[in-house]
Amino acid sequence: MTLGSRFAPLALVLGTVVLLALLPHMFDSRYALTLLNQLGIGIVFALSYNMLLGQSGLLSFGHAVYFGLGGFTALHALNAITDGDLPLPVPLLPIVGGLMGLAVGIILGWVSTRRSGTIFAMISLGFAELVAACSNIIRGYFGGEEGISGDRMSGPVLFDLTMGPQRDVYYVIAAWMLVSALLMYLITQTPLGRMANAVRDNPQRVAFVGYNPQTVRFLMFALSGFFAGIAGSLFAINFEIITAQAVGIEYSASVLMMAYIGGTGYFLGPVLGAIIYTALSIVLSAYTEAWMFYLGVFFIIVVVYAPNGVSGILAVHEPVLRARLMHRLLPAYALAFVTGAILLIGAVVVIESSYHLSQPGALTTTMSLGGIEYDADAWRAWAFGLGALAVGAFLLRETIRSVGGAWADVRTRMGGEAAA
Amino acid sequence: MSATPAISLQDVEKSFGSTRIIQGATLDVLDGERHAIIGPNGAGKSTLFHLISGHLVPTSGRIELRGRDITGMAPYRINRLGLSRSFQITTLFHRMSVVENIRCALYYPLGYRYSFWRLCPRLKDVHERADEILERLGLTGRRDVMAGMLSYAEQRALEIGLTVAGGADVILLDEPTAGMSRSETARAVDLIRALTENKTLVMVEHDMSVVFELADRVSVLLYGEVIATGTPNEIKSSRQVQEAYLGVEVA
Amino acid sequence: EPVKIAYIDPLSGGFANIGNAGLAHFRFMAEQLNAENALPDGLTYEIVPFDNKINAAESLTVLQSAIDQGIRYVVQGNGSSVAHALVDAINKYNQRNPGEELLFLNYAAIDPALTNEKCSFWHFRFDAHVDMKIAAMTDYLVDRPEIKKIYLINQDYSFGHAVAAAAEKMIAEKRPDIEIVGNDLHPLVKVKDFSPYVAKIQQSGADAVITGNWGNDLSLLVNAGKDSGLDVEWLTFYAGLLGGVSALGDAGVDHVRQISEWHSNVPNEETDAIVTEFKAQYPEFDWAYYRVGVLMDMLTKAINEAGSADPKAVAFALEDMRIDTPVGEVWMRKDDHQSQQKLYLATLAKGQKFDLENSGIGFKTDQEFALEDTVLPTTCEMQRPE
Amino acid sequence: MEGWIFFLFNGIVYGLLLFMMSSGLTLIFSMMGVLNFAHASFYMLGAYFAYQISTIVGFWPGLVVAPILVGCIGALVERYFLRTVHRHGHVAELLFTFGLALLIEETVVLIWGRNPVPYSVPLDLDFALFQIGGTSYSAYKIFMMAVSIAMFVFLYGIIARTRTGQIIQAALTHPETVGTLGHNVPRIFMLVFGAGTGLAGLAGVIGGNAFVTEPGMARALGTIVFVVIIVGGLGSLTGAFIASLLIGVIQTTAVAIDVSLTDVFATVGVNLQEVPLHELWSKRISDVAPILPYLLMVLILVLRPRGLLGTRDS
Amino acid sequence: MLQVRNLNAYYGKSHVIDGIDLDVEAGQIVSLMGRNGAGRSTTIKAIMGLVQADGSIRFGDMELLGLEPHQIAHCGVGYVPENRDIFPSLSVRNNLLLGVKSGRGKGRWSPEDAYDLFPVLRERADTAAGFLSGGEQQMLAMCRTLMGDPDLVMVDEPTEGLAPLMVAKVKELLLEIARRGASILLVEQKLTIAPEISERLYVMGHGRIVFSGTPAELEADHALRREWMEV
Ligand SMILES: Nc1ncnc2c1ncn2[C@@H]1O[C@H](COP(=O)(O)OP(=O)(O)OP(=O)(O)O)[C@@H](O)[C@H]1O
Ligand SMILES: Nc1ncnc2c1ncn2[C@@H]1O[C@H](COP(=O)(O)OP(=O)(O)OP(=O)(O)O)[C@@H](O)[C@H]1O
Ligand SMILES: CC(C)C[C@H](N)C(=O)O
Ligand SMILES: [Mg+2]
Ligand SMILES: [Mg+2]
Repeated sequence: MTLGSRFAPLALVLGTVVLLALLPHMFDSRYALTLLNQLGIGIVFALSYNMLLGQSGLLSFGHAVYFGLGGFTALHALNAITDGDLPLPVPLLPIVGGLMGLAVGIILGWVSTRRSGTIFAMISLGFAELVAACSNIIRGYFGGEEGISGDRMSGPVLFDLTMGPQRDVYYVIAAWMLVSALLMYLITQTPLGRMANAVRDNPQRVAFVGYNPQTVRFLMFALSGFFAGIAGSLFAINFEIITAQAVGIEYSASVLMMAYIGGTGYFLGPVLGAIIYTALSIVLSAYTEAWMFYLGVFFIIVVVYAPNGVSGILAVHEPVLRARLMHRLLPAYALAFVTGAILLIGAVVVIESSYHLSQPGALTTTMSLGGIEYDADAWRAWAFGLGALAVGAFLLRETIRSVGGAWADVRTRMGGEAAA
Repeated sequence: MSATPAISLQDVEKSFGSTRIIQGATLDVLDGERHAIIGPNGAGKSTLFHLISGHLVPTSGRIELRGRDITGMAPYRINRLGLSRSFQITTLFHRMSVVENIRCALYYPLGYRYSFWRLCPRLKDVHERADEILERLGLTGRRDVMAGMLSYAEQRALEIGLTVAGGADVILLDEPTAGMSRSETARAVDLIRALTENKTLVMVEHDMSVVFELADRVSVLLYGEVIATGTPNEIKSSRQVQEAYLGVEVA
Repeated sequence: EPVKIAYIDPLSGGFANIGNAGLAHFRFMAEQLNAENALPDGLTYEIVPFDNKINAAESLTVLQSAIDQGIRYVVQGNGSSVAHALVDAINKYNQRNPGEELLFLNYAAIDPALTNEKCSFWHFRFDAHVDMKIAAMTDYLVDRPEIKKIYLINQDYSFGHAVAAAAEKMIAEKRPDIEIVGNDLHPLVKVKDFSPYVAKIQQSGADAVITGNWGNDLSLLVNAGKDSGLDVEWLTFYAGLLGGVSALGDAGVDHVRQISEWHSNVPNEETDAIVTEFKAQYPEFDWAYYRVGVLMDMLTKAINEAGSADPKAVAFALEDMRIDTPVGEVWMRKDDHQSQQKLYLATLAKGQKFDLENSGIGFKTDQEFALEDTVLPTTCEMQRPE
Repeated sequence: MEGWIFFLFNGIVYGLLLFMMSSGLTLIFSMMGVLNFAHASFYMLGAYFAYQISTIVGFWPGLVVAPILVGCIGALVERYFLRTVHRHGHVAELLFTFGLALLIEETVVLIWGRNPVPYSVPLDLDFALFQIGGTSYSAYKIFMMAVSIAMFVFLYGIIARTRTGQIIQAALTHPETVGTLGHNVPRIFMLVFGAGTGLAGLAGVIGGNAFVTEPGMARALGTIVFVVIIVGGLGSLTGAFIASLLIGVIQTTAVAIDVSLTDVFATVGVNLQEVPLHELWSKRISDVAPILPYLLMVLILVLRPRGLLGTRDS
Repeated sequence: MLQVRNLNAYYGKSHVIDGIDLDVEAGQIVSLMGRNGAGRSTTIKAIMGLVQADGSIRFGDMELLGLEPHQIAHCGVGYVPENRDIFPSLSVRNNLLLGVKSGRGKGRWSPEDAYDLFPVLRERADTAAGFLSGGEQQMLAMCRTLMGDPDLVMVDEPTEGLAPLMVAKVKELLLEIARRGASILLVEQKLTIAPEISERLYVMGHGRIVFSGTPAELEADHALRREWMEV
């Protein structure tokens, strides 16, 4: 091992630490901090989910159960701190939530990891629905529709973090995110992590290299519950409230979408996915009512055309970059980008206009888009939107073909080099 | 050779529903020998392997590994007692590299078990063993290729590699040369011979040249019964075997 | 310089229609007041909608972005659960950020706790709470001796619980002869088929059903009742809420009553004008939240009195404010920030002056309750800033 | 006694409705192995189409046309998307239908807005047919039950009695080989998906006016249809039918039982007020009725993963 | 009957079959031999429409190139794949029945014929085919294709993994198929039965035809066999 490669990971970690420390200074609006905090939570949650889907081949529809229960436990602990019953600094709460996630992971995992494949997926769905339904019944723990809330400015103060300002919360989340991500990465590098991959690929064979596939699945499941619990606790600290929705199917679905959009095949894929998903759902929903529509379209495009997620798309470019052939792709990409933008503009005009018209509460048919005011009911807007849509779609088809051509070219060049 | 047989089957029976596939098979595989099982298609050879390796549970009878009762034990526990098998249809970890495939077979035997606190890149012994095995398999050049991308013969070789890597001293191979060409078969025979030095080997094989080249003893399975066991030459000359299996002409 | 008001309610998902209806009310009022130059110093109102997907936690997320945009006023109504979360968060925020306080004006979340044990200086409620409404409803029952058996069915959350508890208590006080033949709580918006519940009601022989259900939970329930030939009187809170009447259809006529602070067929020319004008501007909706008008008027008055739009000063100005509205006086009680006002019990009927959702069906007053008769004591121990 | 018959009957009514809503899902799942998360969305589309048609030409034409339209949309979805996604495996397929559900809901909002539309039961069927125990049953409800049973018979015909079912089952594992035997697999897949979504549409036409037609109706139908096919057994139509009835009866009966475990134990002198989770034990059965289907599903999956009558493990 | 001209076939971008010509006359048994990876399987897959190809494939008076596999099957071409591909979850009987093409009358083969030839299939008729042993699966795969009554049967490695006695039975079956009037294109590597039953042989190497002639001519050409067939 050369010195460089030995210290590369360390440098990466240090770089991340510095970046994380600087971020709140670069973006210091309250809104940016809110967003960053949620990104951090999403990243831990998505990474923990990928321990199941990407690494162990377990498709779970109920991952929010561990997230949510971790969060509830953290909040109850927080209230105990407030009441003076628990002498724990608030920044350490995720340990409590993580342990709860672990415990529930152990109990439910013990039952569900005896199966894999579709049956496992269905059991996870069943547990998710069950826990969600129970949240209505065990009100003492879940607090009913109101949920449980608490005050994070209590208990012993750690490192000057009073936990009042958003920024304190940001540092806590960033630290936990870094530690959890690191730990989860290291787990992939352990014998258990490797065997989880093996179980994903071929459980039958695993039994003949000495492992009980159920045990491997079970351990991964429990550990992933632990990290989901940490994510849930961070959520609890950030919002100081948690409701039954946090154990519900929609949170489970969103973590699935995060992981899948980012790509389950690479460790950092879910990180990317969490960023994209959180940004789309928070930023977009602030600007447009149609955000779910866009999210749905985006998700479908990824599933249909990029089954390895965004990180999969990036990864196919790695060899191209290394072969210094990227410049051969860029012109075609630029073209596709331009035509794609035309298509997008057309689509946005059409979608926003029809939303505007179909929504009750719209005062007039006048609306503004990107600072331009226009009448959503006039033929001109529609002609423009549909026109751009059609032209964009047509051109995009052509440019995609040229992207294909550029790729073919790059491939033959790379093939030539590999042979040489 | 020691007195206790490596594997001993006593009156093993296996039925699927009402059909009895294995009907009272009794067989001793001696320690350190290379033992081939032949028999017509559907005689139950693969089923017998499944029974020994724990993949299936016998309906009745007793199976021993070095004198220890392993009837009905889970596959991974049997494996930990030192028995390893290959599959008639290749079963690798397709999405992992060749070397990682081999390493997977090493973690448990080298004592790392379900560890999630030790980092693989630091496990020197695993790395050395894996590289050594790749060398012997002739796959060093394909070390970092994904297993799913290997050619058929290479996959078969890796299949054998996965089977022996863990250091089990009883090896079961199910048709190791199926689908290989003559020259590949010859290479595979050499490989198997080298890899199973000082070990007990049981294999199912249709290719008689392989059987007669490799095996110390041969058993013939017919309708789920072991009808004969003997040296290759004894088997070759047995009338019963000829009729039942080899047909008129002997390969 | 606009006075921005964050409207935090569901604008997507299953409750979007109700959220949008409320939004339309606020926008309508803001425009009217801006046109009248009702605010001092050239100030104007701007309503900024935020979608909380009716989730308490989500509400806090959007509250954050509202704060980021410099918004200091929050209005919300759909769901007492959300209201609890907002009160909590705003209390904490105001404590941590003195000088940047937020004010929460609640137009529909009517869990009594919000102006009793959970009361807050930063929260004002402009709708009568559950106990007040049930008190009126039970007063009405005193004059209906033929009702002997009552069934309670409610949504399983704080508001539904409050309805059930208040009904049980007050019926026992005012009509001890009435037997409560059932008390069901069902999960919020999850039940698709109410016929089992209806069957239970039927088996119990109830004469009337008291329910706080709203949205689909109400229309599905009443419809299932109609399908099974259930012949009872429905005493409700929200039959007039958007989507209700058209889903109820004729099933509701003469069978469904509602207790509320106002309805469109309360005779008054001034409000008739608003109803007509509103309908002209928002054909999809009907002017139903009288209290939104009251809220905006009181806020305007308070800003004028305080001489600035600073929430703290405005809050002090709101305390103990009395204001004359077309149908009578509304008083914001200082002790608990609970508005005190008239209430109406009304029945769905055909051939009224104003109908709802273009269905030809509208409300007809059964009984009117004067302000003095609706006042209830409070347990609030208000903590005021200096 | 009469009470029980009454609840049993109500349970069967509810069960048949459940089956009606889940039958298309069963068809697609048992034949193609695709768990169609967008099933409820096709159900919603059926209701909206029927509403739109009924405003022009009345209910009865819509009963025929709307399901066909929905089926065509389903077939197109299969042809142009699902088929591509199929290559990436089951997870991708599942996720695709999941995204599709999002998209359909938003599209419905885009066209019809967020408020319920006034889609109501046809007058020809809007009368009480008979009474049991004081409750009357409308002709429309009986019509729904009849349709549900007809669906069962129809599906039983296709799945169990025709070669189509087997071709598809074979094509699940070896599509190419089935093709080389002379069967046009893609077309069959398209037809089956179309038929399944068409059935969902039909359920929507019939259920949309019995309940409420609004953009949230798909989400409200939710996962209960999955519970039905899982409890019934993956790939078993009869299983799904029995499971629907079972769930219907359990849920309806549970609503009628106002007893809690605490009450039960109290009668034998054991006090559960103080034990852990006392909240749980003191809930009346009627309050926990909504979770019973899920409890049943988890129990079934754990004890008998193939479901009641399932033939396949996954 | 089958005329292949200048056939090229591709897996994605890799060019696997490089302009081959090949003929099978009616009623003939023709074999395609060669080393591992020579491209034999790909050739018959291309004829069956399973891989991307160009050139010309005429069958009778039909051009097969560009048709879908199921259309090609309806033209009378049968295919038994290398890895057998029986349908594991269906019973043996249903596997056979799926071979029957819709809209065709009774052909030369019925399930009864299959059961008579291989009695074990009758015994296992109601077992799920996935439980059959390797050899049994091979028999089933061949019989299944015959149910469709093809005029040309293309068989990929039918003797692979079979016990000697079984090999003899397969040989019998192939001869019987020819006797009933269908032609056969047999792919084999190890020269187990091909030289004995074929009228003509092709040898492939690196995606090209390197030899074509009678078994006797092949027998005589030692150099060729050493270079292209590793005997
Ligand atoms: N699960 C099962 N259910 C029913 N029958 C089975 C099952 N598994 C195997 N069989 C039957 O048992 C018999 C023996 O099968 P096995 O695979 O052991 O044969 P084999 O000797 O390995 O043959 P081959 O050489 O062809 O691989 C076959 O007839 C097969 O059909
Ligand atoms: N799916 C595939 N994708 C890419 N290349 C393939 C694929 N299948 C086969 N090939 C390649 O095509 C070439 C010809 O393969 P083919 O299967 O036709 O050979 P074959 O003569 O039948 O040999 P055998 O069956 O003994 O392996 C080989 O080099 C092989 O690696
Ligand atoms: C808008 C209303 C239906 C809200 C309800 N009154 C509640 O307090 O939850
Ligand atoms: Mg075998
Ligand atoms: Mg081949």
